[in-house]
Amino acid sequence: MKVSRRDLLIGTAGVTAGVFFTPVPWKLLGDVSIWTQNWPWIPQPPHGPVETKQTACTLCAASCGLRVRMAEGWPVGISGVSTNPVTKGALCPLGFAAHQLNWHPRRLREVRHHGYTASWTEAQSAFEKACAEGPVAIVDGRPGRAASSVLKAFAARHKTSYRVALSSESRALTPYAIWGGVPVASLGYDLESTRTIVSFGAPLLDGWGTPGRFTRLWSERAAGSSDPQLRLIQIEPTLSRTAARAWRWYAPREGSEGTLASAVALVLLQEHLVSTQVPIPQVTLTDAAAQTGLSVESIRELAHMMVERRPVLAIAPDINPSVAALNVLLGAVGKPGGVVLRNRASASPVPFEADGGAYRAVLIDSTVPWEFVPQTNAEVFRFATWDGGGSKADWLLPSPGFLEELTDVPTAPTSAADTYNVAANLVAQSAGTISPAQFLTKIDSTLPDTEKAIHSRCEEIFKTKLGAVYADQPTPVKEFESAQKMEDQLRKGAVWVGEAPRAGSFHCTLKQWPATTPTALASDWAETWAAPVFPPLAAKLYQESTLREAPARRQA
Amino acid sequence: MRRNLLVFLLGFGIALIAGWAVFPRALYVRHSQPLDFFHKTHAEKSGLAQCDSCHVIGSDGQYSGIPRTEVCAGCHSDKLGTSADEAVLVDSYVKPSKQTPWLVYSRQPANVWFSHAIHTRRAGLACTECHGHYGETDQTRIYEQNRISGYSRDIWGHSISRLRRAPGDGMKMTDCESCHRRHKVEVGCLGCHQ
Amino acid sequence: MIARYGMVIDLDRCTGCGACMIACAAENNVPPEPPRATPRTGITPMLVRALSNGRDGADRREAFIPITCMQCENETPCVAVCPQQAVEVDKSTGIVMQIPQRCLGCRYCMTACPYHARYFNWWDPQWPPGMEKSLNPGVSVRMRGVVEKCNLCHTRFHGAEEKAAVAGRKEIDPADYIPACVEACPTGAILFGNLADPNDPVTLAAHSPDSFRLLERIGTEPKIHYKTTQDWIRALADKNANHPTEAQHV
Amino acid sequence: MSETILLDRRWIARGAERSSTLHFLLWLAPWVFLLLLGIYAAGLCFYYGLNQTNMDNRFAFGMWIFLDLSVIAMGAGAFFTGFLVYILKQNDLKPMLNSAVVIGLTCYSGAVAVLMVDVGQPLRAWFTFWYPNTHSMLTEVTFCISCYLLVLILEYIPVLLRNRQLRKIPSFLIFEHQFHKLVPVLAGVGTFLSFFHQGSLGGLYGVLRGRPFAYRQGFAIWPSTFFLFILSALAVGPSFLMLVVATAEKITGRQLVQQGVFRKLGFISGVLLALYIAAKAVDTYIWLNFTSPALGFGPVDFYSYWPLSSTFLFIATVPLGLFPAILFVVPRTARHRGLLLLAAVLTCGGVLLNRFVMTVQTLALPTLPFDEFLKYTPSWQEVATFGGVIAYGVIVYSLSYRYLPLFEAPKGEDKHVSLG
Repeated sequence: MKVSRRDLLIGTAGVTAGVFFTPVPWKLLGDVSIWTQNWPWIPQPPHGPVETKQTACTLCAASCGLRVRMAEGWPVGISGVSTNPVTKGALCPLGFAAHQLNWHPRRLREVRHHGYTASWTEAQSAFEKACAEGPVAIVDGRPGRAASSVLKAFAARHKTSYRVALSSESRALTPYAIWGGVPVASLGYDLESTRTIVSFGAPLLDGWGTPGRFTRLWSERAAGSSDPQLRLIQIEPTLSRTAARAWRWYAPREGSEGTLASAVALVLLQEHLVSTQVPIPQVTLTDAAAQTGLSVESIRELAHMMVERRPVLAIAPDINPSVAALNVLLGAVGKPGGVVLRNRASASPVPFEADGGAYRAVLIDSTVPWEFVPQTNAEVFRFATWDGGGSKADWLLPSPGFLEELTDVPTAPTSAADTYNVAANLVAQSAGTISPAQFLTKIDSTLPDTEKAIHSRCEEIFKTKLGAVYADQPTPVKEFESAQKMEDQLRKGAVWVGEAPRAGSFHCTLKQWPATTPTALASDWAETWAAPVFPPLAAKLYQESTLREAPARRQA
Repeated sequence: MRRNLLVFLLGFGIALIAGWAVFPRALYVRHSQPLDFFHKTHAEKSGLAQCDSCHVIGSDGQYSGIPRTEVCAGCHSDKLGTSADEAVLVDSYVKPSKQTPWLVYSRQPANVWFSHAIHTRRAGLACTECHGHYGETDQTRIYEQNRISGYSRDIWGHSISRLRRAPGDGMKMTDCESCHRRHKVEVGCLGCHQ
Repeated sequence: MIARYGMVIDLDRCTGCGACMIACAAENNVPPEPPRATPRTGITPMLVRALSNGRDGADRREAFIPITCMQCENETPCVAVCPQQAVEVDKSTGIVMQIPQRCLGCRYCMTACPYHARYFNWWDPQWPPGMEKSLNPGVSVRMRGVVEKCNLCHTRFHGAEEKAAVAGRKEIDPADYIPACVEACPTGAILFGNLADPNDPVTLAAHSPDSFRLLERIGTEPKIHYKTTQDWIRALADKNANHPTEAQHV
Repeated sequence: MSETILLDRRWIARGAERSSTLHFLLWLAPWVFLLLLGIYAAGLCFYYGLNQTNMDNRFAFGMWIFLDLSVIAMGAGAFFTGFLVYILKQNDLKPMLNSAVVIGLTCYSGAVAVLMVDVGQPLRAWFTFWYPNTHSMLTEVTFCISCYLLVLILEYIPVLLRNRQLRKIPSFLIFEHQFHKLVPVLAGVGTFLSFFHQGSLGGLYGVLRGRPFAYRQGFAIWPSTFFLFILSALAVGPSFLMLVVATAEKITGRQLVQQGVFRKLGFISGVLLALYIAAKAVDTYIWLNFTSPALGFGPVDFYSYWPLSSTFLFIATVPLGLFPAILFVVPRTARHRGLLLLAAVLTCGGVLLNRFVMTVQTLALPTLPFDEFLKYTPSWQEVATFGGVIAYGVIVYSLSYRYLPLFEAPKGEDKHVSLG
């Protein structure tokens, strides 16, 4: 029988009708919808149980305690450690997305020489050549680490000089170090026992020092009260976050903070508001008023306010001798609630600027902030984990990423008490990365190794029998039966905190009142943050909330 | 007119056959596991009779799922027996301490949160209620994956019509819901979604 | 026990650092911004916004206000409008939840929300190569074309429940359930707890004279309260409550 | 060429005079281009997602929703004319019927198409039918619109079957003949459905208590906008129908319907428009003095922003409301064809403006005390899709006009059979 066109039509009609009595259309409809819920090009989070590890943050010198959640061997979440006596569970905002940093597009993964890919052997031979020709300087961003001792040892054995790049916070402390003849690395602020803090533009609530230390203090004793236990007086040209939250805000002209400090000192001396005797500042109130743009009355008012509730402490964001001198006048040096000398002695490091950069080569450690650009025509070997862009370095050497290397975190620059953390390598070191210490050890295998250095630090602390180790609950050092036991605790993320500094441990004497130097602009932690890049999330959120202008080079 | 009816029914029949017999086979792609594993053997020979001798629930309530290679290595640090799969396990997973890429029959999508702890400890359900008696078999099933949604066939269940299903066959949301209804446990969407 | 989870956010303690935003986004697998994103197309389940009294110079005052889903209790605007039940108020926790996998992306709920606390996924979520390894296993990644919002880190509630189940407890331990933003706040400005429990600190704080809620007159009974002793903030926030006709803009 | 002409001619109703094929193709060409452009833009949105538009989290609805609300209001002519003819037996309006159906069909199918582009997950849109939330106005809209679209398609079938070639198939002819008896029923069903979705489209915004500018009290579950939208749709439907037919007459250069039909439609439009304006006035008064102050918002919060200030309210009500209503109703002006059409244009403009205010201004206004007034400009993709829908309408209408006897009124049922 022959099939007509009509048959075909009717047959098709039959098929069409029949299909609706099969699972085909319905199942397809469902599965396609499920497909849209699990699009193959959308990344899936890792599976498997989550374990929590504790460690210390190494992204800057603040030594915050980190609680890291790990899945399938990768960090998948970060939060603070509430049992950490210094940070009390707080972190800087960037810390919460820090586990993304290792995959940042700007991550350095290969040696680069003048912008071109090079090999480690080339870099090594180049550096060896430089060492042979000498002189060479090694710049450390965070002195006092186990790794620093490796750098130091190399310097000692190869006639190269070991230098440090001081953070703005440490620089602010240098005047006291000079006047008191003590190492700047052992100085800190006893914020906990002071009752009035006068900040000359220091971003106290915005990443200054160890985040969490002051913010917690402020929220407990200052926030939201018209007559707080802790008075925060912010002196800053613009209404910064700290200024917006301060108890009082004074807005002098840009760079006139030093003058204001001297003027206030003058008032204190003239009106005998302080007992201490120091050389009279060479400034008149009218000049000061003219320079700062504040009225003479408000300068007086400020002076009176300072001595109303003592102890009082003045803090500058960067080196500012006048502010330091004001502290001396206020008796805020070497006393509780002032600038204090910590118990553990530390060597006083030589800043890089000390000898005008006449070097054949400079090796810059990965802890040195990206902003640090040596004014020298030496051959620069820069270790870094991320490429912050616009680097003048001849060699860019990729170093291990966040949580990728075993290192230790010594006391934070502004801390009042000595602390010690060990940061374990929670994730494997990325291929092709070498830390400065590893690099130098390749050249000289007789150098001490970081792990041993950490071990000896722990033994050292154990011998002093001072302070306590804070894990979930604190354990006094003397209660540990062995240094190893204590080290294991520290390696698991516990923090050692030493005794509070003794009062009167040091004092400063002023020969004459320092000349007022224009202060550097206050920098919030967006600047002090060590990595030259923001975690992509942070960059995104600050852009979308228009809360903070992330510097262009920090964009994800 | 009669001829028309016949032709129509012919087309209708073709559609039915294609839809019910051919379509289900075409929809799923079949994968075999990286190596054979026999629950029965492990239960009898090595006394791992209880499910939770390998599939454990941690003290914080987290469920281990299929044991990691470290667990297997507890016994299989060296080859036990001569089977080819034994060699595969030891040489390519235990020795280099890599995880075995098991295909999980009852894997739910990322937006589903299912707590073994709550269902076994608090509700006291038996594993077999959802997983059937696979744990007592001595064969390794083929893993069937839906070509479109990428789900394991166990989610929809093996009968394409979802009628007359064996217990534990099918792990769709409707199955969870009906069980919850049976046990009068009311949870909102967020109870099981994340 | 039926819980009613809520917050009291102390605006006097908020320094606008943004830790809550970042912790929230990291916890909830929010993707980094695509190149063409604008401040109005991003995903910010927790968003800190700046307030000011509109003056200049020494009289200028600034403050910061974290905006998240207000977890409206009464006539929850987004729930009623969703055509396919992708939004629901969770009976046992009072959390207003959103299931992106059910959502068809009509965005009606976004127009309904007076707090602008709902966000649409305008882009496919993409991370720099390898970064997907850092995603939180507890939260599924949302696909392009759906709406999402804060669900009070409900994953952490799951964790707490699981713990309770293993410990043989019926109720969760409050210490086990703390949303990421609360945990992250360096000044402890965010108080989180169960508003149904009269002795919970959050309940007490919510009833203090200093505390208020946004757009209270609309009558959605938000479970997110704010707290301040500064009059200008209060005046600004209560603008609609007090002088309905006097418009003042920041 | 000559072949195609013959082919083309064979499809045109016998005796009906139509422009040459070439002319027709030239007329279609630009519209086809516009349609293709629109399809391309929509394709971009499907492939890359809605980041192709300029909508954002704060302007979650944009130009497309405005388009949907507008075209559906314009399409109201379809059900309303059907209602007038079949239910109220206004047989002199019959010649308008087919056009009304075609317009309705294009408007509704266009709206649905755009909605599919507008949602982020079109492949999951059917969830609304599977897991409907009965409290949502949008559910009501979705159900009614899709059902009514079905009705319109059914109503279109008999018109389609009157094509010269299709008539040749006897079974079709019989089918059409039988089907015709069904049409009044369809008209009734259509009217019912339309009433609901026209209303719920208004309710869509009226229920938003989070948007005091749009929020209205009402009766039972329906806010006042529900009824206002029905009324305004009823008013604008005939006007738009009138405009389309008038345009067709202008282009084809022949009179398609008697002047009387226009006047009648105009009169209906005018009366309803007047009613609408009155209702709107009362509503606005209640809203400004009671509803919105209760939510803590006053006129200043709504009308202190240029350009969307109170002038819009005025324009929409007086020059685009009362004025055309008068033109329609007063016999002296209504007799004048030009004024009649002018009134129709104004009416459409007024309703368009009202829909614009409801959709766009609502979202532009701040709600939080520290919000700003927002601005939004559609991206070219949005505009192109918009244009595509319009082009689609023109094309469908042109084709229908050319190949189907839209205006050649059927002279008694028997005619059909004999024609075969």
